[in-house]
Amino acid sequence: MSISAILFWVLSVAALFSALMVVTSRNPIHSVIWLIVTFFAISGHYILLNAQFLAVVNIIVYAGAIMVLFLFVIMLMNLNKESEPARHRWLQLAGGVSGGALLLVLVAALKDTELKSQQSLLLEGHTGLIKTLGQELFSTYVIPFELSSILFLSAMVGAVLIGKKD
Amino acid sequence: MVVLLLLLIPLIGACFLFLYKGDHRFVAAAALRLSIVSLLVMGASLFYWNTPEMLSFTAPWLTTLGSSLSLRMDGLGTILSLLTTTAYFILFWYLKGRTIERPAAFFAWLLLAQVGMLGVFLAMDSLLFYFFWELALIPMYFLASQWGGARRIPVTFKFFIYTFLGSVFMLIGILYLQSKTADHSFAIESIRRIRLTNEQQSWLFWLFFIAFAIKLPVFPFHTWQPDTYEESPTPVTSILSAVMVKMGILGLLRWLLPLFPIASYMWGDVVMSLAVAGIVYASFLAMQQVDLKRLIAYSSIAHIGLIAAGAFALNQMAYQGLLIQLFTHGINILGMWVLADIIERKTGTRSLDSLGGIAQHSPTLTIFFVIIALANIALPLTNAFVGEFLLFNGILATPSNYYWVFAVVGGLGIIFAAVYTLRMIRAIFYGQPSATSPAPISLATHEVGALVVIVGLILFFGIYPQPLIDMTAAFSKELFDQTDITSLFRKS
Amino acid sequence: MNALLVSAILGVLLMLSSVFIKNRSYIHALALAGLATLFALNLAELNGWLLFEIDVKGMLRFDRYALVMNAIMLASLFFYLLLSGNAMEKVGPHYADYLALLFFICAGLFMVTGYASLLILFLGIEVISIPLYILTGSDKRNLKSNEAALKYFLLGSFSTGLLLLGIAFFYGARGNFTATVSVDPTVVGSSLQLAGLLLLLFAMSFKVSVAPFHFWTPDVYDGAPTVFTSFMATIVKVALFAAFVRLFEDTFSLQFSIWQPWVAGFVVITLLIGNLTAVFQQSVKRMLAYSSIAQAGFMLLAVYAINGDSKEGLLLYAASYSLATIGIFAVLTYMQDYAFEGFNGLAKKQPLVAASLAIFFLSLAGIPLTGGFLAKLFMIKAALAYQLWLAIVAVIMAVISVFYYFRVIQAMYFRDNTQSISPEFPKAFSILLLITALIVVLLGILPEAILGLLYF
Amino acid sequence: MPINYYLFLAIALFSIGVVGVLTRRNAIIIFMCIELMLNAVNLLLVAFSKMHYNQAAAAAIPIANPGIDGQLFVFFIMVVAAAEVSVGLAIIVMLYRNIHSVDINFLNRLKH
Amino acid sequence: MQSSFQLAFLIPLLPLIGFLINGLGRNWLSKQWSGLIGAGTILGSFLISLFIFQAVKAGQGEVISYFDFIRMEGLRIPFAFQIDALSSLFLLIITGIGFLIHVYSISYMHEESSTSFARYFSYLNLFVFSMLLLVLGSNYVVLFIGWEGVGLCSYLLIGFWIKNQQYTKAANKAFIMNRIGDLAFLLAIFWLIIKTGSASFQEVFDFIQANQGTSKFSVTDITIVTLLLFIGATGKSAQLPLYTWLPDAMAGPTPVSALIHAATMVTAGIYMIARSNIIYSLAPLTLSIISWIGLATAFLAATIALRQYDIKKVLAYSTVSQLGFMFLALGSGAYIAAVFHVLTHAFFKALLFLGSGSVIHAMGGEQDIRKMGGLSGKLKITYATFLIGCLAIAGLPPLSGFFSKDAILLSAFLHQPLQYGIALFTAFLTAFYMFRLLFLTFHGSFRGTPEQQAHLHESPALMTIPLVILAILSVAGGWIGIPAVLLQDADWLGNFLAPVLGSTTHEVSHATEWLLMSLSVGGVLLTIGFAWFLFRHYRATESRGILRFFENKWYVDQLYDRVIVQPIFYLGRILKEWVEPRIIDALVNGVGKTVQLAGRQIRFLQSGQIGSYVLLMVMAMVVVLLVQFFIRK
Repeated sequence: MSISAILFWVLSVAALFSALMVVTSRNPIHSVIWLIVTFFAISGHYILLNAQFLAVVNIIVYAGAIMVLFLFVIMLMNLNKESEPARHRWLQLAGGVSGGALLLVLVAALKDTELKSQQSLLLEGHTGLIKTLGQELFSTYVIPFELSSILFLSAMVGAVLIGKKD
Repeated sequence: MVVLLLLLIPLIGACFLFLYKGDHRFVAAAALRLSIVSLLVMGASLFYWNTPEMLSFTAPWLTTLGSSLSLRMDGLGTILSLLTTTAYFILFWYLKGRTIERPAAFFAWLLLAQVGMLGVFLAMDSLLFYFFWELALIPMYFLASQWGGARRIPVTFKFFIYTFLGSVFMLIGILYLQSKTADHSFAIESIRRIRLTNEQQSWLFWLFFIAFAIKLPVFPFHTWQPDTYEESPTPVTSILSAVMVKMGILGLLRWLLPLFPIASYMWGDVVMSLAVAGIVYASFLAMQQVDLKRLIAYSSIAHIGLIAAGAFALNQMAYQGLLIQLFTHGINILGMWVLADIIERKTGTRSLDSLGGIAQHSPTLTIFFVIIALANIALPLTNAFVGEFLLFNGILATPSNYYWVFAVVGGLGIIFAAVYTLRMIRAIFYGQPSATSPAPISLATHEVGALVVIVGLILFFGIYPQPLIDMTAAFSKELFDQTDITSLFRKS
Repeated sequence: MNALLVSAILGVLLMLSSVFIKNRSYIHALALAGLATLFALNLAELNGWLLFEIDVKGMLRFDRYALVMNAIMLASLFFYLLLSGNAMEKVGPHYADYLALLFFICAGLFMVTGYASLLILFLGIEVISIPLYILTGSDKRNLKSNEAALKYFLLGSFSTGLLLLGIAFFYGARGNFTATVSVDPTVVGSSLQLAGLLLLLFAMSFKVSVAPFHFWTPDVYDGAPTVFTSFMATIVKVALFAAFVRLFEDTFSLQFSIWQPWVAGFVVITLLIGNLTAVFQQSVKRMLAYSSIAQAGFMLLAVYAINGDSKEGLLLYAASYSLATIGIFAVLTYMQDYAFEGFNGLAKKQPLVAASLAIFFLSLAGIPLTGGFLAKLFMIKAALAYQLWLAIVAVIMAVISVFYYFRVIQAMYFRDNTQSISPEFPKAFSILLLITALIVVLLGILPEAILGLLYF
Repeated sequence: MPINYYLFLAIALFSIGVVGVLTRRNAIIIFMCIELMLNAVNLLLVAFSKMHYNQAAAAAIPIANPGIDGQLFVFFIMVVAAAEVSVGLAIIVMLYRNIHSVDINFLNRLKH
Repeated sequence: MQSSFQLAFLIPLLPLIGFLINGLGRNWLSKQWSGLIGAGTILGSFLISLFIFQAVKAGQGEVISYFDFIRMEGLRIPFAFQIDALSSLFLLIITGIGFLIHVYSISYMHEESSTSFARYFSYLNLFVFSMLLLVLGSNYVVLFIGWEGVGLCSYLLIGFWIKNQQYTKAANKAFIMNRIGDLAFLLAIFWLIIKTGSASFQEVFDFIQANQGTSKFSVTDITIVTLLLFIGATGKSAQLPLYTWLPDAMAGPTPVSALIHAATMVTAGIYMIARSNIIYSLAPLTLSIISWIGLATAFLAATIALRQYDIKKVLAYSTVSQLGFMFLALGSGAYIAAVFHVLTHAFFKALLFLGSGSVIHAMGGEQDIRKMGGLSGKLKITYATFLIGCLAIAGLPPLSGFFSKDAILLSAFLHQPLQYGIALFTAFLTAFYMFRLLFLTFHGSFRGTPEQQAHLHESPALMTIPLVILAILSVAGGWIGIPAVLLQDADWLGNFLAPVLGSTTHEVSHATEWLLMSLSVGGVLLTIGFAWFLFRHYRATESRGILRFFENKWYVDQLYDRVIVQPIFYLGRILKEWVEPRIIDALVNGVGKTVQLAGRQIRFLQSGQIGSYVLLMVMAMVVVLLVQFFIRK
């Protein structure tokens, strides 16, 4: 087993475990923490997949900015205890079963799918480099890039509109 | 051109009246004048403007869909337009002195309904036909629901939704036919050119038939009708019953039979069974009614059953009788409703139990009633006789193995009609005057006038029906050629 | 392209306008003028005149259909602003912000009608959704509005997840995000693409409130401020339908036989649930929410039957359905409460408003000589090319819709007002409403006015 | 590693997110689960990006920067997610101000 | 065309004009004028009929066409009159007796108000018009028009006293029972039109004679048509099973009973079958059915008449019975005998009815013979004429009834001896109940109230003159058809009608004829004696056994009520209360209700909970994916 394979398995198990913990933790704070762990694990995968820039952005934006925001809101609302009453037993069961069924169906459906390349060759190519990405982003993807500014504008207006006390 | 004029006169009148909020006298007089103008135009189209160019009109409309504003007055259209204009004239004359709440709207809706009905009678484009079909329905719904009786809202809604349900099936049929035409057109000529398999004819037949069966109504699709007739204001009922019902028959004659002759033959037994069963069934119920309007309503179902059976007799005699009956039934039933309205308004009741003895002090009304009621049961020398005579004759000649069953069971209707009609006359007019009608019922001049016109038409066409036959002979011949089963089977 | 960029600029302008302009009617006028400009620019583009020559690098593609659809949406929006501008003021103090968000949404609408890459579709949907979450919750003190906003947000984000998973599968199969048909044999039959197709189908169904992904619709439409419900239920929905059609017409045309039965199934379920549930509602607003689901079922026939009829029908549907619904909601904003009884006897007090409303409801029910009828006619005709039974189900459901639409007509015309209060409508509003109604009728009589744009 | 593994991993993460949405009552947690779903998609996209790169490299298809689309898409997803989070949390906070709870079971004024 | 035939259109037209004048001017005309117009127009018709009769006697009949009633492809029904021996004879009967009854009515109805007096005469005129149309029509359709017209007038006249709901009920019954027959008649006409393409007598008969037995007109066709026509006739001519309306029809004014329910309308059935004799001659099965039905009716009605106490009811049942005799004749193929009996019966039955009217008039409206008795003293003319009538109907020579009844009995004898026996017995019964009536009414002692006794008086001249004229006719009317056995070449009627009805030559020895005649005359005389013995002095007796059965009219009315009327009524009730609202309408409403119910249930899917929404969505997704990937593959 190569080092990359070991890393893959470790990261995968970590991601899955921490994701499960996000879902099962009673305490919201714990959920946030576990989610951050998940993001780190995913970032690890990004690095394995040669997407260095994304790995970094993921940690900065997601694990850093976004999750801190979550944490902040939870703290603000004083939800840092195991306050959430459990859902109805059968509803939980139905939810779990449905989610599981979705997983099974998708996995079963795509199990034999014809992938264009079976193996992911690690640490090869320069796709994930910031330079390549930047060049592409500001040439081919300049239109979506500009359009996403509308998204931010509206999100900004919206957040102010909603958050403002009047 | 004249066909367009027939539609435009009431349309303009309706628009004018919708905008005009005036007093009753003016509105009623204006409506009456409009109806006279319509009648005159109709008369002119019979005698002076009867060239093919004058009697048809085509203009492009909805061209992307393959439709056009195509109107033509053939024999069927003529007799029905004549009925419509005559019935409106009689009704408006009768209503002249009547106080109605919001008269402008009332007459405007009625005129709008006239546009719709005339459109149905004249349209030669299936989509246009459907448009007018619904256009006639909406005003009737508003009329019945706004000016009707206590249970009007649920009852007329049932009427509306039932009829609407039927018509959407027809719409599917129309769309299907259009998709099969060579030039993707809704025009009747294009549709006629389609060669349909027997199976296609079969299900298209039912799509169309349900629409017409509900409109007519044919047993067992009739349950909206007595309630609606009862709850609608009687002038509206009279139009519903005298003119609007004819839309269904027109549908049978112009669209169903010629387009799907083989299916009409295949399903003829089923339909005729329903029709004659309806005659007996409705007659039984008519015998049991105590409400005058309900009684007339059920009697109308029985008459319609006969007409429907005649349509599926698939021979020229029946068609000819049916075409005459279109006019005569309209006039007679209109007379019945006018009389029912007079009785209800002047005595305050329409229950047979509380009426009685009117003949004692109001002989004129009695005479009108007896003549019109007897015309309604097709006594010889009244106008309905010839129609029913030919109809029954045609039913006995129907190309079905059960022709004699249909003729005999349908014929029972003749007997039952006498039973309930005489019962009605006896309950209302004979015996000692009841508490509700102690005083003589006086008729205003315009009321007598309207009734005299009706009676005049009854007797004239009862003694000399030939004009009606001549008017429709060509159409019945053409229809028979299109639906002649023996030649159809020989061809295929 | 013209309209897309300018609407974004207009959004910014309006966002800033509240700082400089204190009088709301000026802001309103500015918005209307902006809309008129957009409309003019869109028409100009229809005639081949572009404001900016931009290399879109295959991200956008404004074809004739998209531009006509945009024109219809802009016209609807114009009437919307005219009729409902007043009601927007009542929602909260941020009048200019609401308008700014509307224009941002507009940009999103143009993105989804003219996308050529799934990325733009995704961005467009988000540009539409995020401001809508906010507008839904804009009545901040109203718990229903809050609740609707959160529901909409959570469910909307969930569906975004589905959309993205679908796009990811799609990418896995194809290697790019171009929304065109791929004839590569390894792509056509791949189960990755199939899974992506289905997930996209679910996500788009969610956005246009097609059952069984419609659950957010009644609650959100009901809870949102009426004036914004009107916008969401009409223009937004129409644009998303255009996107839906474009996605399945272009990108997945080779898988037609796979997805068509599913769409048929969705049509049936949507029509059933929408119509049947609407029958039993006590509030006109909620009834309209369900009716919009039912109408979505009809519009979905355009996806089902991707053909000339269905596309023309969708245009007519867009115009007639939007105008009628906007008109009804505009009247609703004047009502005390949304119960059916509130409409009792309206015909006697406000004949113009009642007549207009009657026309709107008749159009929604698909009664001939209204735009709604022709729209339904096209849809049924389109469906009839494939399945008779689907057409029959559709028309039966149209009949059922009469059950609830006519309740309002019955209340207005056939019942008497038992309450002392009756809503007051400004004269200008009544006349404007009537004009809208006449346009709806005109659409039913001369649909060429709109369909002609497609061909000339 | 086989790309299939990444596929299954992403689906698994996605499903866990779905299960979270289904089983939790706290609106913030639900939102976090949705973020988890988005991240699963991101992972999948990156994996596919790698796959397409490999394929292009193996087949020597002359495309500039093969597989870069996927990574850029991830970038846009992050952008959108950030915007969504700002609005979403604003809505949750607004709700909390009004009902002092973020329990979605209490959101049942709108039904039937 | 015979010049006098050109006036033929006036024959029905005059009564029609009378009807219109009396009908429209009823509020303005005095009684004198009404009566004058009513009777005068009939007199005019009678005179023209005489002219025409003369012309027919001189030469052949003719068909005069006026206009086309129905003209379409494949069918032409002209409005045309056929003038020949049969119709001209009937014209005379109708207008002649009609005129007498009109005259009689002027006096009889004098107590009515002038409006209802005019109404009465307008109805009578309309009746005569219809009856004339019936016999003049040259095709079945015109015949049918008159046929229905007389039904209508009968309805109007039976219910003439509209205040009395019992009377109007009887009127309804008459009309409806007639309609039952009419339906069969109509079906027969349709059958003929479909098979032969025409409804004109001449064309139909020619066609059938040419094509009988072929596929164009098979034996079955003939049987069906003749049977249907006969059913039509049973309605109008009050035969089994449709006879019960006629006794009830006595609710009308007595002259009406005389005119309609004795002399004219009820003979329409006979006329029609006689007119169609060419078809009937080809249908032996139908003829035998007709003869048996006629005989059964004659016997049944005679037995009922034995125990009736209403003077008009007795006469009514006697009418039914005599009509039965006529049908027996028809069924035996003796059309001339039947028509002969129509003629003589018209005389003596009109006489009897008018006489009874005179009695009722004198008794102040009393019709129960148990309350009469001994009237012969006060009502001399009435008594004398009534006696002549009774003798005539009993069939004593040389009165008219003898000859016609003898002809019928003879034909029955030749046809089927068993029928002859029953017919002879029925003839004895006739004599018995008629003389019972006579004795109870005019003999014995008066049994009414003192006021009635004081009021007793002979009727005025306007009433008695018609009685006398009819009495003379009843005596002499039979002399136009004296059989050869009595007087050679005296059968003028037979010769006259032969072109239409065919000549009847009997292959029977004179000795047999003499035997038969003496048998019947002797039997009748014995019966009269027996009646004299029994009813000279009336004693009230309780009917027992079979007599009670007769008194209650064989319970036929009750039977019809139980078997037909009540079931129809209850079926109607069930349909109205049950089938219509609970089945048909419930099905229709059920659809609406189902929609509502479904709406009510489905809306609970919308639980308001985000969790359940997502759950449902995920489940839907799983299902779709599952089906797509693992089932549809």
